[in-house]
Amino acid sequence: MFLSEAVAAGIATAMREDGTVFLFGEDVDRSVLGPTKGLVEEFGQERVRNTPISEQAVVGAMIGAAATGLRPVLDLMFGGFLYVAMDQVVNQLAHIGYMSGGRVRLPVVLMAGIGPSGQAGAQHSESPHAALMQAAGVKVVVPSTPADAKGLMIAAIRDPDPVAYLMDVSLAGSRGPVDLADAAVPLGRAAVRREGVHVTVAAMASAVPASLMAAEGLSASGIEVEVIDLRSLVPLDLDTVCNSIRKTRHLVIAETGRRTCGLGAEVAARVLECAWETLEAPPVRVAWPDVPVPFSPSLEFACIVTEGDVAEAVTRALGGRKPSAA
Amino acid sequence: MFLSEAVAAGIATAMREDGTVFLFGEDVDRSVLGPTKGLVEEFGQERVRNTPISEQAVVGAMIGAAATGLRPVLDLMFGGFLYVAMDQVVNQLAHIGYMSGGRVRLPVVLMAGIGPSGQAGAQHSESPHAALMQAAGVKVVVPSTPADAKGLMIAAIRDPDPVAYLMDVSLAGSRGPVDLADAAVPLGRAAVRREGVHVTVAAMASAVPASLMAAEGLSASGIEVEVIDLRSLVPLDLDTVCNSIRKTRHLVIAETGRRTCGLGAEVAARVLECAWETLEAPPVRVAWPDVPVPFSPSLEFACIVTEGDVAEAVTRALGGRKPSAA
Amino acid sequence: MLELYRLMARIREFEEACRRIQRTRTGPGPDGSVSSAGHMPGFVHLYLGEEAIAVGVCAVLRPDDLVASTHRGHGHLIAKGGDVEPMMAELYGRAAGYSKGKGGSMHIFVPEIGMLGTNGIVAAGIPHAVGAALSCKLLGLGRVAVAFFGDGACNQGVFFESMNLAALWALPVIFVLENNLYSEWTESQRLTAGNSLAGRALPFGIPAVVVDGNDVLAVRDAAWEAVARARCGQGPTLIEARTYYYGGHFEGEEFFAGHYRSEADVASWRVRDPIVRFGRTLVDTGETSDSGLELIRREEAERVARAVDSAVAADPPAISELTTDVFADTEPGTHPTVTPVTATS
Amino acid sequence: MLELYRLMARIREFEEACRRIQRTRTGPGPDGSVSSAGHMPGFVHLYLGEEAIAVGVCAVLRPDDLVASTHRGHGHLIAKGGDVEPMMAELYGRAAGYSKGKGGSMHIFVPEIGMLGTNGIVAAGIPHAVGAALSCKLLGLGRVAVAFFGDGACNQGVFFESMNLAALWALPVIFVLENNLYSEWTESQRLTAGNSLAGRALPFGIPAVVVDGNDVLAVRDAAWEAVARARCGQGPTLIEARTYYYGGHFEGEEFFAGHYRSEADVASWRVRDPIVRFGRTLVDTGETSDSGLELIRREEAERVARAVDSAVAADPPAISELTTDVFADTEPGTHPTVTPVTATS
Ligand SMILES: Cc1ncc(C[n+]2csc(CCOP(=O)(O)OP(=O)(O)O)c2C)c(N)n1
Ligand SMILES: Cc1ncc(C[n+]2csc(CCOP(=O)(O)OP(=O)(O)O)c2C)c(N)n1
Ligand SMILES: [Mg+2]
Ligand SMILES: [Mg+2]
Repeated sequence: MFLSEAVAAGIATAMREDGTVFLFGEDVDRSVLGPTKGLVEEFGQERVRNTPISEQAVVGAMIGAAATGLRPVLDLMFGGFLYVAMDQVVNQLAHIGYMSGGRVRLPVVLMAGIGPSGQAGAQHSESPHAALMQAAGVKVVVPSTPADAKGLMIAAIRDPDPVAYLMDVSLAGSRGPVDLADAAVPLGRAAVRREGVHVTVAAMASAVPASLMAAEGLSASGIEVEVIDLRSLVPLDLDTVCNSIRKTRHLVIAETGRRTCGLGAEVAARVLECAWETLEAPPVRVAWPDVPVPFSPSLEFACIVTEGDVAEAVTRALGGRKPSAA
Repeated sequence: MFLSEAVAAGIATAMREDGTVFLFGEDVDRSVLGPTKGLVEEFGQERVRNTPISEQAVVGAMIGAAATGLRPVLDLMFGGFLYVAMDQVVNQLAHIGYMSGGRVRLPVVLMAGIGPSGQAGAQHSESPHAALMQAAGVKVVVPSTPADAKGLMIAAIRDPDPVAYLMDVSLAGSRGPVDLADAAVPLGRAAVRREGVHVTVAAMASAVPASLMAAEGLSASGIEVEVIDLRSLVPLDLDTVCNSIRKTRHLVIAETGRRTCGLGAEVAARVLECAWETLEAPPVRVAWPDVPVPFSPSLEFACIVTEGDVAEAVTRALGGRKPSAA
Repeated sequence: MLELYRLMARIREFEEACRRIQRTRTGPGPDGSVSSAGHMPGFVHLYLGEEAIAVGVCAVLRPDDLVASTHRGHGHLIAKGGDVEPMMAELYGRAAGYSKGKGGSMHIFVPEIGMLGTNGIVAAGIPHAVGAALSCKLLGLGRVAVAFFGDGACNQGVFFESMNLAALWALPVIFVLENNLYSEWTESQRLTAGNSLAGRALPFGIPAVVVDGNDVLAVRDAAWEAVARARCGQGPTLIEARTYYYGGHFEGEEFFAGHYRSEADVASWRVRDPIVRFGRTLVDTGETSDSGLELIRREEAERVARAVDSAVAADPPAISELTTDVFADTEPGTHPTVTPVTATS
Repeated sequence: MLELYRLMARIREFEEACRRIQRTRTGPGPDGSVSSAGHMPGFVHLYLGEEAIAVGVCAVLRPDDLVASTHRGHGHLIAKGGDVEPMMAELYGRAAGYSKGKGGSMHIFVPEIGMLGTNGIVAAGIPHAVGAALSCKLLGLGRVAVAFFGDGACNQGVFFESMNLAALWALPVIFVLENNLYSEWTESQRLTAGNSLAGRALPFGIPAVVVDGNDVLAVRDAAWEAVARARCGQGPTLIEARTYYYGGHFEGEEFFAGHYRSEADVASWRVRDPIVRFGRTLVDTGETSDSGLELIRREEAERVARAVDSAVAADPPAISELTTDVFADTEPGTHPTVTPVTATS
């Protein structure tokens, strides 16, 4: 199944099991990026509703709806459009749970496509995951496989709190097996995608397959990379990362977003707080440089996180040295 | 001079020297938080303009104005209100310089008050500095003294690029001497506020005076803390921090904002990248926990960064040990 | 009818109490501790003079109807059935407050009375009411939702987006515009183009009426029609209620704002005081007597005084509350993720 | 007059060229490299069928007047005096492009012709035009600004905020609403309350007119009046131009969108093609002959073909360009801050 289809399968599962789940968004019936395609045919225009181009009011409406019995899922299409509604996302959706002293819980899922999708230009290539991590009050998930895409969506919709569900647009057309049994993948757990002993690579989204490819390549030269798919950024499963470091003693973080104040900075800082003695070298961040994503294919390619970037970072993490047997 | 008056003095300097500088904002004539008070008397309602409560259109208008010959300064009042205009700030203001291949430069200053101002509640206590650091394309300054408040404002208005000028509301009423000679304080340079040999504390905004007080207290027990006022977050003066660490070999970062993906994470990650061998212990972050700022005075006090928090962090950075003579 | 008077009196007494307390304000101790009555923290936006709007509108609502409020929300809370004790406790930042002391005046949410929240961001609550109306419609609950907001909020884009959405989907929502002529310290006419705020609803096909916001019965009647339309599926209505706030934008503002309105203006509105006027009507129609009104006022003053006393005596939240309630299921920092690790070799 | 025809023809040829190239699309190599004509990267929103609007409006603008555009911006660029060579180079992501290849179709800014920018965020350019008009007014430049935007953009809050600001300050700005009936793949009437988009200007006191957007002279005349008002300080005007896009929302969308409009609809609009119509007028009034028109079409087709050839042959930006232009004075990563440090003891 394609990853984007798996997203839709997850939504369908949740809509079948719970009549209060409704889907909203611009062109959500035809689905520009694919993740809601086909749902209108099964659930009709009442439950799958196209919205006007009014991101602020629509996110705001999700809040009022969630406070009064709906479990709305809103597809914002591209992650950059989230900024249009940022007040409703941060000051309202994220904070109401806390500001109300726990009286109000808002089960809203905000979907957005992140990262470049083949030269769409800066505004259609943003990844607001770090801004969401900063907000406090929104869970953030980023699947990298079709199986997770479905399972995390089911968990996100069932969750009592706001969840930002970010789909790496460059993975929308990737394929993989999907659990037909409609099981949720619990939020807050990373997945070890490949075992290794020399370096841990903690990655998100399309940086996961890039890291796996890099690991394959490095394996030939005797470097065994452990690849962790973080997949849940809030809550962040630091235990899995730290367990891995206990073995590898080296860390690379690979992120599909800008470097400054990003996921990489946070993981590096947290790991140091709990595993300083363990690390033999400083954590290495692989991320976009601090630029809006450029349009030109060669610049876009230079900007994003590729297999080569991860391989180079692993080598840097090992200090250029071949690893000794760990 | 009060810090808020020094801000106004900096704006006045720039308005006197350059007739294309205009000031905008809600109630900017009377100034809710103080930093634009008195300017309408000197410059009149044409150059000091009250705006409607329309943050999106007003930030957008600053962009169009700056692209065509004005140097607008916009006071957004509280930092949390910036989220209302986040699309215009990130997708437009920050990115147009790059997206245009350098054809367009936007000399806009966005002012906002940050941090709690005495139980104003979460939405009036935000500090969006980390989100702005993430955006790529906005410089970010945060004065902690009246002298810097004036000098950085002059530099910000003269700068060819967008600058977010953040005033810690809890410092608005603090006093200090101010340079009467209208000199700019250049962007991108940190200031060593106190010399010390055992631990470096890199701080921003009201965490600077908190750190200085902590340093005084610790000095009595033989711990000499070097306190650096980062004051310019973009560009970030890492050299000054690293030079200090070369001496102290221990780092604490004190930030007036939420911990996750914040300034502290970034400084920690960058310092490790360039000074891994130098550090004897992991960097310690002092920041708000990942919560919206609570209202109740005792909780608000527990949330913010205080002298005690910094002192405790310094002790933690030193591993509980008394320092040996460095 | 007496109940309307009582609610207006309760709001008035509540707000006057806040005003008195704030004027004797001493501020919290250096560690944020507060004890005496003079320690109400933060700042408050009072509803003094606008009482007829909230009370008139809520008079025609059912308990399970929904309301989204603003930074000036005490009146909406009380009119919708809020209890002054947890309200006052919240204003004092106490654990017994509606938000456990975490929210404060601008962040109070009371699902059990249909209060979707007061709100510190101008206009941000408007779409919340629209969304609540959407649930009412989609779940077939027969409830309606009300968005209260000010004249200043009418320049926020989300207000227009919300009207479009509500009209498009024919949602059971009533937009109640409390036009008190000011946006903070600036006369709204200096900020607002066109000559009718109510008229901003018309391009969306939303009917709009203007009422005297200091006449509780006029407000109630307008709201009754709007609610009736909403309940039978005819969609939204906008009500512009013209009024004035005696207290200005926030209590204690004089020091910051200077003089931005004339005494004469304030006085001219005092003459039209909604409570005095309605009291006179009640007496004139034989509904009650002057002393009957007096009794109500005294009862409400005592109710508020008790709320102040109990708020002053109440405990602040435990410091451990700092990090709870961000999520339903977990506390930040207690996710199963922060076990310290040490080297194995 | 012939110049109007020529500009419409240039836009048509430019967009048809993009369409052809995208249809033979092969995509960049694995490292982002592109070489042949079939490699135009990204996706483009074509202005096919709407040419009369940009050309009619820009016909009455001076070179130093300002324009804010949209995601569907090629027409605005050409009509305002943009050169098809750096445009096409930008669409190919070449260093010679208007944005050095960093922007792409939706991010083109040409200060020297008054182009404030195409824009990938719906409605975001509208306040940029308002701000430009503000500078024109405050600096006393006698210039005017135009905001182009679509019917879908009329549901964005910032559109209303912008109208309020423009009317309040009587700014020299013209709001040009290109109503092509669709917001992406949804008919806008399914998303839009009320029965007139132009009517949304009225509550702000902004005069609004509706014109046939496929009649270049009607558009020009409406724009002439609006610009005259703006230039003499009478403030903003809104022009709703009714039109249709032949190509749909973006080129290559069929695979994703399926069938969302009827062939009959498209055909009915083709009959009103703005270029054919205006050509007929020019011939009927003796302004030129069929062969005169034909010549213009051929010249413009050749101009565009040359632009394609030179774009295909042009160099991509150097990889070192990745991190330049974020700020005027410095490159990220080259701030004087990243000297590695080593231990001193
Ligand atoms: C987005 C945002 N911008 C600015 C403010 C600051 N502010 C608080 S109340 C207010 C005026 C609101 O005026 P109005 O809507 O008429 O309500 P009123 O205070 O008159 O009841 C402003 C500008 C805010 N809270 N939120
Ligand atoms: C804020 C935002 N939301 C959504 C989109 C996706 N989007 C791109 S164009 C478009 C439709 C715009 O319709 P309209 O304004 O009528 O312009 P048209 O494409 O018809 O010319 C949408 C929804 C976007 N680019 N920006
Ligand atoms: Mg008002
Ligand atoms: Mg359209």
